[in-house]
Amino acid sequence: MDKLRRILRSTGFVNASSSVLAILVGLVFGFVIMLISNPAQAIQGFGIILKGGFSGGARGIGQTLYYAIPIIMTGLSVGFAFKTGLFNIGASGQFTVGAFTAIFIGIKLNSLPAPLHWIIALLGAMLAGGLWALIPGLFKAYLNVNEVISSIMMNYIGLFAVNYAIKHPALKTAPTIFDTTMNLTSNTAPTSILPKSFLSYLFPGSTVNIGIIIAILIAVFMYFVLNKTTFGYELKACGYNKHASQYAGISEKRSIVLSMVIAGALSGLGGGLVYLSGPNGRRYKVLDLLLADGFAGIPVALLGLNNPLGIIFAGIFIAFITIGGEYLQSLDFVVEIIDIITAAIIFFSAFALVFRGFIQKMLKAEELAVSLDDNHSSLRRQNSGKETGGEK
Amino acid sequence: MGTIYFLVQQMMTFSIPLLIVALGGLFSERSGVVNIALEGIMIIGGFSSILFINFMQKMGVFDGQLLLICAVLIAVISGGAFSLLHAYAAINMNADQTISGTALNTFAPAFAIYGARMIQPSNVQQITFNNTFRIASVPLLGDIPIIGNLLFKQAYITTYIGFAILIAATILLYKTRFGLRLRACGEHPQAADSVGVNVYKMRYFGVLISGMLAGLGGLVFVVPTSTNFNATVAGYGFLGIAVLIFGQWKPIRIFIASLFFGLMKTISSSYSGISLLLQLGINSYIYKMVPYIATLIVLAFTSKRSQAPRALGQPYDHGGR
Amino acid sequence: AKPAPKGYEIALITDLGTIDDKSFNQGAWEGVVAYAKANNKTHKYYQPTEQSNDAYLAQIALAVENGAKIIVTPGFLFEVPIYIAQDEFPNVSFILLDGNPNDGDWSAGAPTFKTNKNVVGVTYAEHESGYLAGYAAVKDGYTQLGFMGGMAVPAVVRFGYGFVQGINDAAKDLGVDAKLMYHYTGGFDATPEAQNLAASWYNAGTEVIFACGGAVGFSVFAAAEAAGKKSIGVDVDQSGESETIITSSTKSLAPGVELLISQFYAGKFPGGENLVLDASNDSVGLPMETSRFKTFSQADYDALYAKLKAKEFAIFTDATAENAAGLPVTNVQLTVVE
Amino acid sequence: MDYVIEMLGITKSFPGILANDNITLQLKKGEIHALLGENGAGKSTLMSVLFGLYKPELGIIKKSGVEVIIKNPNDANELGIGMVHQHFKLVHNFTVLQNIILGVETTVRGFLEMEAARKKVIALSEQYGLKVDPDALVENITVGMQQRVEILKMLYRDNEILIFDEPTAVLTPQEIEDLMAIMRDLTKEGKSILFITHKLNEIKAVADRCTVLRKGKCIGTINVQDTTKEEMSEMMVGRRIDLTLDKGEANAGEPVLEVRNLVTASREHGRKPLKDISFTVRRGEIVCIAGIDGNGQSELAYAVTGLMQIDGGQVLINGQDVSKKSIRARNLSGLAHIPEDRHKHGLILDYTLEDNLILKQYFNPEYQKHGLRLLPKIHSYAEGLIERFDIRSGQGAITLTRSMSGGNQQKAIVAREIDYNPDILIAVQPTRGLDVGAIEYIHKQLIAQRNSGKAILLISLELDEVMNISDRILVIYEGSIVGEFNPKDITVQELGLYMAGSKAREVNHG
Ligand SMILES: Nc1ncnc2c1ncn2[C@@H]1O[C@H](COP(=O)(O)OP(=O)(O)OP(=O)(O)O)[C@@H](O)[C@H]1O
Ligand SMILES: Nc1ncnc2c1ncn2[C@@H]1O[C@H](COP(=O)(O)OP(=O)(O)OP(=O)(O)O)[C@@H](O)[C@H]1O
Ligand SMILES: [Mg+2]
Ligand SMILES: [Mg+2]
Repeated sequence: MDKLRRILRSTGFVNASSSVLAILVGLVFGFVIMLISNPAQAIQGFGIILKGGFSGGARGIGQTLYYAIPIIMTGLSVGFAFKTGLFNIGASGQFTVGAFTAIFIGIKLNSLPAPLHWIIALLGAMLAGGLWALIPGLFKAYLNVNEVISSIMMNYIGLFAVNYAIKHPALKTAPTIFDTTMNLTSNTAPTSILPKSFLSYLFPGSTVNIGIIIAILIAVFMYFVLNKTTFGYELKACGYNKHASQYAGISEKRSIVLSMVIAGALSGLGGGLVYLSGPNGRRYKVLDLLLADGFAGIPVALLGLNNPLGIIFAGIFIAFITIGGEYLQSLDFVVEIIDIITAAIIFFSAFALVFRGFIQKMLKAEELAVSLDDNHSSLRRQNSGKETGGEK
Repeated sequence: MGTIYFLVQQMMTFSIPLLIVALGGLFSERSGVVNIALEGIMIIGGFSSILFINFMQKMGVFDGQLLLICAVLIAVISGGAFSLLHAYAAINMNADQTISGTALNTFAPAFAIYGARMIQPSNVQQITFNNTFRIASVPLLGDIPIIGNLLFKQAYITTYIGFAILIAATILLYKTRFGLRLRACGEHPQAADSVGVNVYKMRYFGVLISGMLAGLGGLVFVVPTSTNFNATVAGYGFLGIAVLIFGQWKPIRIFIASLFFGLMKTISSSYSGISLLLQLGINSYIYKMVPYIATLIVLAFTSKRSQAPRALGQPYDHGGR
Repeated sequence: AKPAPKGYEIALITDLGTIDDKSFNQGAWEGVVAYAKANNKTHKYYQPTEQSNDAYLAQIALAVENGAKIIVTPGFLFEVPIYIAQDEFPNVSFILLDGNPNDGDWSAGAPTFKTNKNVVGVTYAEHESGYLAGYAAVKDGYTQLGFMGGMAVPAVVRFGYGFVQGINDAAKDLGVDAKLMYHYTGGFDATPEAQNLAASWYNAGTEVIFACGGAVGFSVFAAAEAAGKKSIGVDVDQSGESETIITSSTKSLAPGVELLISQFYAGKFPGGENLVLDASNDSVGLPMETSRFKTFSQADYDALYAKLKAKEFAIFTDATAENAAGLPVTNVQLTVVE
Repeated sequence: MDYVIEMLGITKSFPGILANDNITLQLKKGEIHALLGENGAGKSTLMSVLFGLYKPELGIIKKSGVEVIIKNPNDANELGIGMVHQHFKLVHNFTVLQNIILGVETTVRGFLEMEAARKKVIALSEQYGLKVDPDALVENITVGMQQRVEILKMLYRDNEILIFDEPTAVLTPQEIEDLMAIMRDLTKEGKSILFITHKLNEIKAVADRCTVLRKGKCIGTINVQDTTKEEMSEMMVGRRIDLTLDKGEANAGEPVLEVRNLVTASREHGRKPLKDISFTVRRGEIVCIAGIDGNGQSELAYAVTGLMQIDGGQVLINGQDVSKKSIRARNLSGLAHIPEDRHKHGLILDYTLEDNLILKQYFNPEYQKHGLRLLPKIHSYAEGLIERFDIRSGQGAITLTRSMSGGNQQKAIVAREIDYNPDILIAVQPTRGLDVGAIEYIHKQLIAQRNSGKAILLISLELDEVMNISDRILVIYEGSIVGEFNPKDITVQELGLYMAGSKAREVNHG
């Protein structure tokens, strides 16, 4: 009983339940929109959304996990930077250069054997993403350039640089990267493709591969770094209060640069994971448009309260209802209803303070009374202390 | 000379929407509220005003400059109304301003597509319009040598609205009671409060004006460059934020920043029509990167001292100290 | 149990674009709608969540689950998914536009092609259509032209190469030299950048631009209107979109799709075939009734079309050269903007 | 009686503290009425109530005999009440003129009317000798001039009742003289002034009457003419609380902290320059820097601990020059620091209590191995400190620090820094906001440290504290050390005179 109470009182639980409350309110909001726009099918449609990835059976669940991979990674990237006091709006560019590097290695270094090939490709993606974020990091730490604007610039530079590189004559030698007939990058070598491993038995017919395992492991690792290492402790300290960190002897510049680089590496790895999914997965399209995956990371991070473990769930949840949206096409609904619901959920999660207060009230009605009492008695004690002090 | 006229005329298609949107952001941020929702608000403004133009043109009610001016009003009203969601979350609920801004950015394109599909009889997401708004040459003014060619040919009324907003914003911010109070709220809300300024109210106005201008920016962005609206403003809301920061939260510097950025964009996208640049034989992707790289370089030299409003992003708590 | 819907017999799945792109997808969808409305059939379109073979297959599966009997898939990106789906759903018929089913494995130099009885692969001779537009434009008196493609996908490239040759041939006939600016914008969206690019060409003297990339056209039309210059539309008759459009380089999307669907219901589905729709079966061309030519007449057009039909000469295709700059032209001063 | 303002039975509490307890204050028309009391006595709170910033739980306010309700500063303004806040409320990037008119702007056809305002400001500034440049940016002018701006703000609004909250704390002696003259002029105009200060001779110089607060209670109101400074200070401090510690004789050993000719310039707004400060703290002694708020104490602490750059001189720890060393290096060479601003420097409010308790030691091999934090060890270490220092909180070591009361936050910092076992502990107002018991405990800890051979530099505003636990007292005034005393040889009253700058004595270093 006491243990239960402790769990109920923990901030983690209160935060999570306020997110759940935001999700509920967001879903209700979505339902209302559905009722207004198409009352006849609203209930059935809402059912499909709630069923989400389950609608497609094992395959659907597999696809849910597959779609969760990039948004978990960019969500981690954005969330990690937030934790350390930085707004990484440059996940898109980092994701893109990561994707390119993975594809490049996946195609060009085709003499490498299987596990080594994709591992190197992923490491390359991380490195590229990290380097891409290094610039805003250095600019912020040493030149006081707002990281928001420099990351926005780096998004576009990354996009164009990658498209330039893909089409560059120097890379035309076989095996070529660019499939001119499709305006896509070529398929990467089979040795570079992430194995599906046991997941192909669990989720037959699905694209999901060990990328999801890697993403989850990385999230757990980030949780670990943030919460269990001195390094994470320093980074978070700078994010929460740079003056106090300075007071404690932590170098702020170093923290800024490192956090940006790590955030970039996470996005870059996301790009690598997605584009090494084999012939049935995505291929990079040479299009002058910022990749949405980077921006999709922002709501995922916020919904996950910037907590790496929360981001796993937020990513899977968003993927889950996105698949629900896909199935919603069986009815006369527009898939964008899913984005509307997501937006509503995020909007209501901004009311976390209110929700938290509400939940705390619900949970600790009796404890609150106790603590109030405590307050009063301490007030009394202090006053009486003063009086005795005065009379002596 | 012709090339210069052309570049200046074209520059407006980039600079004016960026200017208007960044000035919008200026009002919100000067009041102390971060507004990353500019992108979303632009989409809502573009959506509702283009839908309005589409309806009016289809029903043949009226057209031309009068229609554009009415559309401007629609864009302003819808953008302003939409931004109130952000204001409510940020000001009344003391919410994290990034979260509510992100929510609006997620909502807007989805709503624009959903709305277009639900409202339009054709069920399509694009909203088309006929561009009957271009002014080949402004009467009288267009005949002025040089200036006429630079500013009064192949122009849109929205360009002049953009300039008017720049002037109005500068005056409003620096020459009126409202501006003085608004700026005080973004720098030191406790000081403003102590002399009887209602910080909550001023911040509401700040966000509202930013919504109105960003909504207008959505319309101004679409009209000269396309003949339909497809639920996107191609990241120009985020670029507007970049211009705002680049301009260090000051109207004139924002104007310069938007001209700089617009010029860079114009050169990068129209170099193939300029024989001098075309002959250099540089790949178009390099040109595409130029505006962003140039901005980074300029920032590196100008950011030593940030002029961000001191209370930016901090929820104001009356009675706190 | 969910109330079994009647289902949707005719399905169309887009490759990430929407059905209202005013060109390719929309043309195909109009064919579906035209048949379905006339024959009172249920119909529906689906949009995949991402661009990948699995996502396309998922939509195919969803369409089948919803009762699709015939599925139209516009876009060469469906080549591999249809290759797989034709075996997976033997009782469903597929119309693949712009491609032929294959396994997408180019490692041996070329993929394995296979078209089952339940599939028709349709490709268009876009180069013929582009040729007509280029030829007609030069004959009509334009000597400074531009080609602005969207992404460099095969169909767009074919339109472009044909356009180049059409210009070249007409210029040769007239004994003039034509100028051509040639560029792919890298996207299918209307953007200020695209508008600006078109405007810069017009400003530098270009008289007419062939806008060959979905919504990119809207930017070109906007620039043409501003500059008082001309443009050429693509895929479908776009004359209604702008007064500046002198003609459109079309391929018969809607009629072709409608025809194939009606053949399917009539039990005459040409399954197993890979059709090439070209001038010989009147599937490409210029809509002369709505064209705004000054001198180029219906008679001129008919004469040219007859030659094309008779295949009197070969036209550049995407196989001719990897890059437009490599096209063998004689009377065109070709500037390829990379 | 002709009272312009009467505050009757005002009671105002904050969580855990009764800041004003049934206070009555009556202000006569045309008088200068001083408000005297120690730090935290409730003076600012009472004035904030009058100015509409706080709403009292009990009590009423009368203006010229009529009960009024003051809900916000606007109401106060309308009643002719103006206030110069202890912490100036000026917008840094506004001009002087803009700051003055903010809130009461006049407009012509919608535009700000600056010319008439400028004329009025210039006229006022001439009339009262308040020299300001109306077009200077506030961030570029001196603190003294900023205060003149605050005064002009009130005059501009034609306020009749003027509240000055510790106006002299930040002024130079000459500026103080000027201010006194201005205040007298103002009362001649019929304005009434409420004047908060810690400096008795200022009260003697200008005030007619004086109300004394102690720990939130009103002790009484006296006529300044009829009361000596000593009497007033006794009213303020009260009889000595029985906190006398039997600390025994200091047993000063070799020097640990040596500060030599330390100089800093005032770069930032509100920073006091330090002028050639030298002193030494030895093992086994507690040296106390006494002084009135804002005479350079904070800057001294920042300079010694490395939070602020110095412009000249040296800081030595154990004989090693650390003036160019990083903060981490200084800490490692044996320096601990209880910072003045606990929210800015002392704590990471979004960290748990245990994470804050480990803030200076998280990298020690004892609490991490290969970069992995040894959480159980950290936890038990924190629990130990919590137990020993009686740090109270909702969930013990895992409480979010933000949710803790200020006093317990302070205890956490003190525990952390004392347990750091430093050679030299810089304690800046270590007992701020603590209750009597806790103060006593911390004092005992400090003395225990000293007895075990540590050096302690205590910077405090509380005279009691200074007198009770220091072995030597250095008085700081205007960025210079103006006197050195043995607490046994000096009375509180006398010390106060040095602190207020009315006395100075040669200092013999260390
Ligand atoms: N939120 C708070 N909770 C508890 N105590 C507080 C809080 N804010 C201020 N204090 C304490 O209130 C007392 C007086 O408050 P005030 O703001 O007048 O301080 P101050 O005069 O600025 O202090 P100083 O002048 O010494 O810097 C100080 O002892 C301060 O530590
Ligand atoms: N906003 C607040 N929240 C919590 N406690 C407060 C607040 N303001 C003041 N206090 C408390 O009320 C008490 C009185 O503070 P006040 O600021 O009135 O003191 P003061 O007499 O002005 O002190 P000083 O001489 O330092 O200016 C202090 O103990 C402080 O902790
Ligand atoms: Mg004080
Ligand atoms: Mg005070």
